[in-house]
Amino acid sequence: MQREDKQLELVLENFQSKLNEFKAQIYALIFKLEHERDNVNWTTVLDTFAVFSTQYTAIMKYLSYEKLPQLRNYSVLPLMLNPERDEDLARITENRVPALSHDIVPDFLRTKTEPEVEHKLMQVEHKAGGLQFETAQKQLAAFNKVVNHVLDLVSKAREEWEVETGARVGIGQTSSVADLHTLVSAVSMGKNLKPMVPQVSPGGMMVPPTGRPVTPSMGPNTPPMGMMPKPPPGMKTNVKAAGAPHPYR
Amino acid sequence: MEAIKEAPIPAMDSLTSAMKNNIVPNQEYLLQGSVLDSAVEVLLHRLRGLCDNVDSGPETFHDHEMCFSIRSVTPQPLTLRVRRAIDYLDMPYQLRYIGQPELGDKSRPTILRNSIDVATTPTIVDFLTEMGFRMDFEYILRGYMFRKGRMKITVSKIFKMMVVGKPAPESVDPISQSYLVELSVLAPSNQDAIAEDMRVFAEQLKPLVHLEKVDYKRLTQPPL
Amino acid sequence: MELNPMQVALNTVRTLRLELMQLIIEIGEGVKDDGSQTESKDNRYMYSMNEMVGKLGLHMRDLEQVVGSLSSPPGAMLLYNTSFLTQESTSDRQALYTPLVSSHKWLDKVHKFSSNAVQILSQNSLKKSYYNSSSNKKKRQQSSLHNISPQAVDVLLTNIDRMFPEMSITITRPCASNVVLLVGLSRVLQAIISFKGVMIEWVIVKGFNEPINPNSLQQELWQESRYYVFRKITDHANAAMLHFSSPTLPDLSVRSFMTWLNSYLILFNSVCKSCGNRLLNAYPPTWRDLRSLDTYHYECKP
Amino acid sequence: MGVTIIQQFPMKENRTGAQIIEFLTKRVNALGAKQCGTFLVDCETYASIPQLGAQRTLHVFHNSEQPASVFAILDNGTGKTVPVVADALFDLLLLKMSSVYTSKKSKVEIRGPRFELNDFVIKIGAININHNVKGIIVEAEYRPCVVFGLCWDMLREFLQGFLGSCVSNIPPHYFQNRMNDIFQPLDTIQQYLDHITIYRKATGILQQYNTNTT
Repeated sequence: MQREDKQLELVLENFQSKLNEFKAQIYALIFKLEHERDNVNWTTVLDTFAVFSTQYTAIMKYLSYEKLPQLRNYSVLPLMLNPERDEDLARITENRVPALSHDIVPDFLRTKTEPEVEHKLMQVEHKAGGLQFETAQKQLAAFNKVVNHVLDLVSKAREEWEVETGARVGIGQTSSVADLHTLVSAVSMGKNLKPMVPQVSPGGMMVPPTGRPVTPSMGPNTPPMGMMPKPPPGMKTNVKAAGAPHPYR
Repeated sequence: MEAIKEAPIPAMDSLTSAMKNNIVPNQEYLLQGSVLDSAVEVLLHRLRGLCDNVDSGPETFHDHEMCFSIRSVTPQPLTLRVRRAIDYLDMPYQLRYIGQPELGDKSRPTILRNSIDVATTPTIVDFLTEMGFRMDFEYILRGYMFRKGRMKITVSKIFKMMVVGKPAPESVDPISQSYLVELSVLAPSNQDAIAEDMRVFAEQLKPLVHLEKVDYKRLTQPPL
Repeated sequence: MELNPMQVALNTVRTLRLELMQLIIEIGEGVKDDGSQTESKDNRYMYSMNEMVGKLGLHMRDLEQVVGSLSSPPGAMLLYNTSFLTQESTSDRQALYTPLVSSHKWLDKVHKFSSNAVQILSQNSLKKSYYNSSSNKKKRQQSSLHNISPQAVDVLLTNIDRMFPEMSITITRPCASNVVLLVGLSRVLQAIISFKGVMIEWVIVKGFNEPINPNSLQQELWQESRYYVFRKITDHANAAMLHFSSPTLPDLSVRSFMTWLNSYLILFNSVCKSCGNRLLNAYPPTWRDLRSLDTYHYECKP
Repeated sequence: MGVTIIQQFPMKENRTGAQIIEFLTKRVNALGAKQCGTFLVDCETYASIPQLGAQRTLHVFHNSEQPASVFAILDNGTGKTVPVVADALFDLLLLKMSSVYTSKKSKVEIRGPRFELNDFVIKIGAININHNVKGIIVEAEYRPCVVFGLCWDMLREFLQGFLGSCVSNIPPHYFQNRMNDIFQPLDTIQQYLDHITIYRKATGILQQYNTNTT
């Protein structure tokens, strides 16, 4: 008995984590729809739905795994309905269900589909069952034909397009990694940007800007924030030097 | 007696509640790349096709950026950037804090860094100087800006200033033969979904421009 | 009857055309066979042809004579606003030009009559005071208020602009040739004045710090100021505009209105002539005496 | 944004701040003004750490009249002050500077009712320094006018109308060089700073006096 309980707990935990993952994905979609309504295109939405569908199948598969205890054998019973707001419940459900009232219980604890939906489903199933084998075969063949045709068209277009892009590869190099690094280090750390102010080093000679840092501010070769291994010996004086007149002033 | 408006909330309190609700845009998702001068026209053309502001044409900008830093007891200086438009003198100045770029692992498509953007009056330069900040370096950016949804794409040329504090066109010098291409989104925390969109967009610019996560730490090491 | 030479010329052309047409018809029909006369058909045909050609020649000479006496037309007519009628695209309005011209004619006539009447009446006035009927000066008045060349309006307004150093005037023509004026009065107020010809039609006054989009002044005309004091001044300005309005001396009326508006330069730092205070019911003295330009609160005005 | 001047109203010995505000509210209501909400101006002061050399003071203000702005005024210790107006996110930036500029933990708040009378806005606020009421401040704004020099006389007459003789005939010191400038929201804040400094000095002396005697 104890073992079974433990197993059940484990299963539920797994199940919950899967559901949470699923929920996060749905959240992301809703967020996108709310914030970028104008720029969402149907392909991405379709992709997301495809992901949803696989998730859903995965969950269903997990549930139908033989060794799992049959969840359907357990039932959830509402012991008490309460129209008052229940803070705990609201917190658990992230403010979606403020109270376990008569209003929502039939919807949330439903184990069967709504009669209306059920009826519709029956109708469809009935229709499918009543179909003649030969007619079905025929329709299938026709549909296959159409799909194959479309597939042909698409693959042809793709071939053409690939030839075109293949031709364009020959343009040659359009970007350079070295340049990128120059630019990024200039913008982020000011490399090569610090002006060549003649500075007298202790030796009394002019120091090019690529040399050791002499300005009290960050030198070009000083590792940037976060990488400073330990303060260089000149650190202490640097702090004081902040009060000294600066070349910019 | 008419209805009295709610009493004003202290600014700090409203800011904290805004932070809690994750509506303060304090993070920047960033991808960077570069394009050679010879290919920039092709890139601009492609961006015009991809981005939202097609009818008005690309928006040009001409900015002057100054990087200020201050040292405190900690070894790490605090760095702030001030940016102003040279072509529009009545625009507010932009004061910006940029935090450590986080590369993250392979699964994260973009660099993520803290960023606080504040519009201010032009007195900010004097203000920072008097506060004890000092200017580390400055440069000029000139280029084009595009928009695609929440994404911002800038294609800019970086110029070095030959004369301190004087961004005159005759006294600037391009620092490389390439344009810097940046794709960025400023967003509140925990909106990682946008990063995926950025990756897809960057994919569309290949092979013209490779937008990537530039590792800042590697850049500081001298070339071997 | 002395007909307009143009009319005569047109008539001659018409007869000439008619005859030529007849000749051509005749030629087209060829030799007719009426069978009654013994004379050769060909002869008769030839005869009638001759006659017709002769007549043609005669009329041709007439035409040349009449055309010779015509003076060359006096250049392109200035149509001003009416020229925009050609741009009307709805078909039922394209015929508007003719009624418009005749209504303008009538208007001009009414104007002429009324100004004559003013002259006559003013001479026989019952006023005991001395009246200066400087009729000579009035000769140069414009014949109409509604159809004045934009250049003339521009000249008038730029002259006014020069009169008041504290006033800056921007002329815009958002709708055809009628002027909408944006007036800035130092750092006190802004006014939008809409003109028809040289007549002021509407005035709105706003604060110096209220945003006005100079590219859509005609919309701004309907937007009230957000400040009470300028709404009040807007009312006063429209009253003053009506007071100064004078159909016989339109440019004087504009000039006096602008002088009056210029007196608001001291809106915020003036004392009411009557009560000696600056504020009354939280308003500064918003009313100006129309002649002396003395400052009063609206409630204190004499 | 119109011209605003700020006026202190003397505290009476036997009256609390709330009572004075009520008393002034009655007077303002008698003029015909209507109450439109309340207002809040707050000021936080930061000081530079000693390592930076000369002590600099940074005052950061918020005004409920300009809710999206932060006003910062820096005093570099040698008499030069530099003001900056920025977006609300400036507060977040200040947190980043906390290693260099530390809060002096003396929060000043001025809050009270806000009235409108035609184009005038009147605010009557109690000035709280560390949650102690130190005085009463009256702010009067005349919104249609943007140049102090043009409407000072009128504002003075207006203030004297309900505050009485405590309003001086001489324009506030702050405006002496700014008579003909266009009025900015920052000018209001600068005046608040002047008044706060006066109160702080007064309390500082008082505290000193108290500590000396005890």
